[in-house]
Amino acid sequence: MQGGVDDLAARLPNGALIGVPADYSGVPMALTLALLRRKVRDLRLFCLPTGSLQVDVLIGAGAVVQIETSAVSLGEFGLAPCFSRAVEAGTIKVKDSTCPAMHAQLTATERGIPFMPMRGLLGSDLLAHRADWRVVDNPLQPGDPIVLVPATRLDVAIFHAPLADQEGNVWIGRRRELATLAHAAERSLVTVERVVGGSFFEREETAAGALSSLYVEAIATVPQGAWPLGLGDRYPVDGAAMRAYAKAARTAAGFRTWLDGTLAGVPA
Amino acid sequence: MQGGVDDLAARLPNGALIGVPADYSGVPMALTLALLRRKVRDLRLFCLPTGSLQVDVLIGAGAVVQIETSAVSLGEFGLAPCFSRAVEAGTIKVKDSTCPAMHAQLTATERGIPFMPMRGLLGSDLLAHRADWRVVDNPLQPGDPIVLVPATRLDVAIFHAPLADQEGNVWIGRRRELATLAHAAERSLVTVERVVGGSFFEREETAAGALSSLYVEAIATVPQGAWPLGLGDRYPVDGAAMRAYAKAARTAAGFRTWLDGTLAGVPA
Amino acid sequence: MTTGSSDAWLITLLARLIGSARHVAVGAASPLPAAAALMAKVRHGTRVTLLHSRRYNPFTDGSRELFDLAGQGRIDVFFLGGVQIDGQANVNLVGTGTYPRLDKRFPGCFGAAYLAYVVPRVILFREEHSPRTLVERVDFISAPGTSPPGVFRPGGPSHLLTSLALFAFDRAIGRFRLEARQPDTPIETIQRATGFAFDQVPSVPPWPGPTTDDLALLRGPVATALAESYPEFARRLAAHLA
Amino acid sequence: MTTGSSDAWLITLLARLIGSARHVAVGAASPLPAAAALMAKVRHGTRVTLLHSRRYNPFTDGSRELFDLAGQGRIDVFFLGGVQIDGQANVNLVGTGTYPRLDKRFPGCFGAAYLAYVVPRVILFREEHSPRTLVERVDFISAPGTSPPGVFRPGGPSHLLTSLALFAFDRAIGRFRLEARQPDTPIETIQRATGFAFDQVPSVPPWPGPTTDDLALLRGPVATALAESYPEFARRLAAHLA
Repeated sequence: MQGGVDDLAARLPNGALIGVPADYSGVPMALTLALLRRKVRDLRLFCLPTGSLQVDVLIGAGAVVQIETSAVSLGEFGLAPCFSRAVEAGTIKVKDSTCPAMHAQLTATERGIPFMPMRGLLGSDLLAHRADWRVVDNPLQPGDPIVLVPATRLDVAIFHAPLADQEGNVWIGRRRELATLAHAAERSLVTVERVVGGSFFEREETAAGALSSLYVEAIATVPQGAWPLGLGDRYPVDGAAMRAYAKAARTAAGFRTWLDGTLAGVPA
Repeated sequence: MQGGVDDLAARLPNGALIGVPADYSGVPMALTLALLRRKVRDLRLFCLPTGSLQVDVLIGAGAVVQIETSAVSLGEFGLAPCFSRAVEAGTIKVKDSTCPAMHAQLTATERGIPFMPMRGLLGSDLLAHRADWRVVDNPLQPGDPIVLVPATRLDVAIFHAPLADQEGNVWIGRRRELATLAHAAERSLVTVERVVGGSFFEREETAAGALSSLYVEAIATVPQGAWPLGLGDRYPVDGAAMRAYAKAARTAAGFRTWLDGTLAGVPA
Repeated sequence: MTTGSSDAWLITLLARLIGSARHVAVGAASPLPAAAALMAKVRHGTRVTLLHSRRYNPFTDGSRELFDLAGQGRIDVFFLGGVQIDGQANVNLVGTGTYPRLDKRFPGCFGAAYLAYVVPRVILFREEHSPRTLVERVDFISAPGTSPPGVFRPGGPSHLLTSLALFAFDRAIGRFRLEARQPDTPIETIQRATGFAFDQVPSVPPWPGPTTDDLALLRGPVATALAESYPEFARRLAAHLA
Repeated sequence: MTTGSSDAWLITLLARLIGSARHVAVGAASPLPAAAALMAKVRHGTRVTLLHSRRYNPFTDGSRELFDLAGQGRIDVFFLGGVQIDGQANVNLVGTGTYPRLDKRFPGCFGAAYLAYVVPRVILFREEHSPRTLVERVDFISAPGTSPPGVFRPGGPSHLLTSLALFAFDRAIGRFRLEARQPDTPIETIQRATGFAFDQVPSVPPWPGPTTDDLALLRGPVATALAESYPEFARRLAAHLA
């Protein structure tokens, strides 16, 4: 169940609907680069709930045909240039959403139900452009219109976490949205900073932040696996690297140069 | 915000709809006895998802007018005698349910939605006797009947946990159903084994098992506060005390003797 | 050492029903199903979740995670008992008499009204085999044995094991079929003790007993693993088989 | 030391809008609202949740807990920006041009299409005050300013603050009312810079500046608390006010 990051990348098929975390959750950047090394294509991305550098790079590399998200940005480093460019050129399909709808669609899958009701949304242009969302009259209190969003079952969830244990359990701490991601996915591929001995379930304190191995198909150890993004209290975002990316990716050619350099610099 | 268990009991009004945890979650037995000392009455109980000794004692004392639950039992110590007796005599109203519906009704409140869809239930006599559950045709896929259960907002949640910190955050570990209980309640009254210094939010490891003070109205420190029930890995159930209860409560008179003795033995 | 409906025999039969399932979950106060699940774990690597265990409990989203997991299709086998079970595999966990004013109230449905629909193979297990427990028609349907077409129901009852008989449940026709009998029990005894009509295979065979290998597993790794949740039972089992 | 639309002035104005709310939540990349919220915390004991902070973030159910909390009615004030804001308080966070083939794509709606409905007081804050940002009609409605009767909407926009003007939003009529102006900015300038029509109070007053007490709070406890999430900004603020 443990292998290298390229073994993990090999398990993710072209065309998959993949769930990816927000920039504060543990973004598997090393795995993302491994996917690009193996020239992954036709991905459909589902962001929980927003997309980060990872999404921008995958889109810039031409590996994405569709994205469902409440936003894509580089956070304090500005707009996501490849994402904006692709939308403006019409080369990817965007299913625009809002954060709680991204959560709710995975919750529905997590709970084994076909839809979740959701407040808000009525009268927004988001709703106007989503054929898969439905407005119904609240059956328990007629005269109360409410939106239903459908269950989304992911083919694969990918994320980066601080620790795994020897049983293959993953420590996610209070980043519980990663549990939702894993619960709603057929399979989960996870990178971690390191593997520790024993089992998180041996102590209640560590069990509280664990995700059971039953949801995890494979794990690879990649120190600094979220770089240049940060990882919780482990390491901060690499501002210089992010600024360099934001600048380079302003043009398609600049992005390509960045990508080639970055892939060349990563040990295969 | 910190007081004695009787201060906590004074905050819980007669007639309240109160949420109570299952026997494995941290049952506030000391607080329950304090409620009986102050002669609480007309309670409506909502069990997440099952009722334990606590429920049986409250019913035996005549403090309960209604209970919504998926079950009430003493676990390995047998049936809940006061509960069974009250149902057979028709002196309390029971809204019979099933575990995931108990969770779903609080989830709906937690998420700010008026109902949750739920699989199962169709064709059961549970459904036949629940006027507040509704069968609808799945609006996203007609020809698929599905049950909707309503949001339940609790007046008060009460539970017992291992620790609180000095900011009033409560450590619940992996007993996340206690978070659902607190989220779905207007107010939460919590007893803990002890209070520790600092804040659980200072370290990611302890933050992962914390419930924020924003949900907690008041806390009382009560060592062995779940006794004679157990508390996680802290202490086991007191089998002798449970067997004594199960035997005494076989009759109404026996229960009354047990209760009088127990209340007299508890420092007021 | 062990008789045809002793714990060791019943555990072994339950373990055969589990087969090489990926994931078995077992509720509280179910030492025999728990032992059978642990036997499958040792033999086939089956994942075992014992609800009231800390060691064999992977849940970190609170007690709803079991139901979520089942809803996701990640639990293959679950066990249910019943105050009453009828010939259509309807299960009653609520009580006897006319609801809501029951003659005899039992704890309640627990998760049955959900799990019996979504878990592919629900094994009904009730040791007492009598007209009181196996009835023509249950007084209260906690979970129906079958559902009409159109109802989302990927799962349901697959077998019923008692101390006297093993039945398979045919969901298409909604009837039990007697598949094996406790070796000392003639079919006529089973018929008299059963409150519902059932089909049967030709010349119903006695059920097989535990093999030497089964007994070794039970005495060894199964009893050891079981001790966390059922210390008394595990001790008795190991002693009995020593 | 500080001018009428400097950070210190805007923070103080935002803090007045927050008043003594019980609980304020502030999204990412919002240093001024975060500072205003922390000012309310120091002054009134307001609970402050900064989404991208670890210290000022009470969430242990993952990032959905903010939305849950808002749905439970436990958040009183939230801040929203906007690529465009129009005279009906419709907010656009998605982009300009004709959706989906936009001329200029921005990040997206984030939580706005939900929070703008359920948080009682949503304060719109956009420093740039120009016909480009304050438009007659947004190109894309991420969240509408008002909803028809019958739509569940306990919340919505209450105010709009820019570097030039403070508007109150009247939900009943769906219009902004100019309540105060940056002291050096005449009303005519505000009218020219605003792409939508609006009402105004009689003789629109200049807005008040920070008091000595406000400035002491900003330099001291607010800058200190802000440093975890916005170290650069906190340093600049404290230095500027020193």
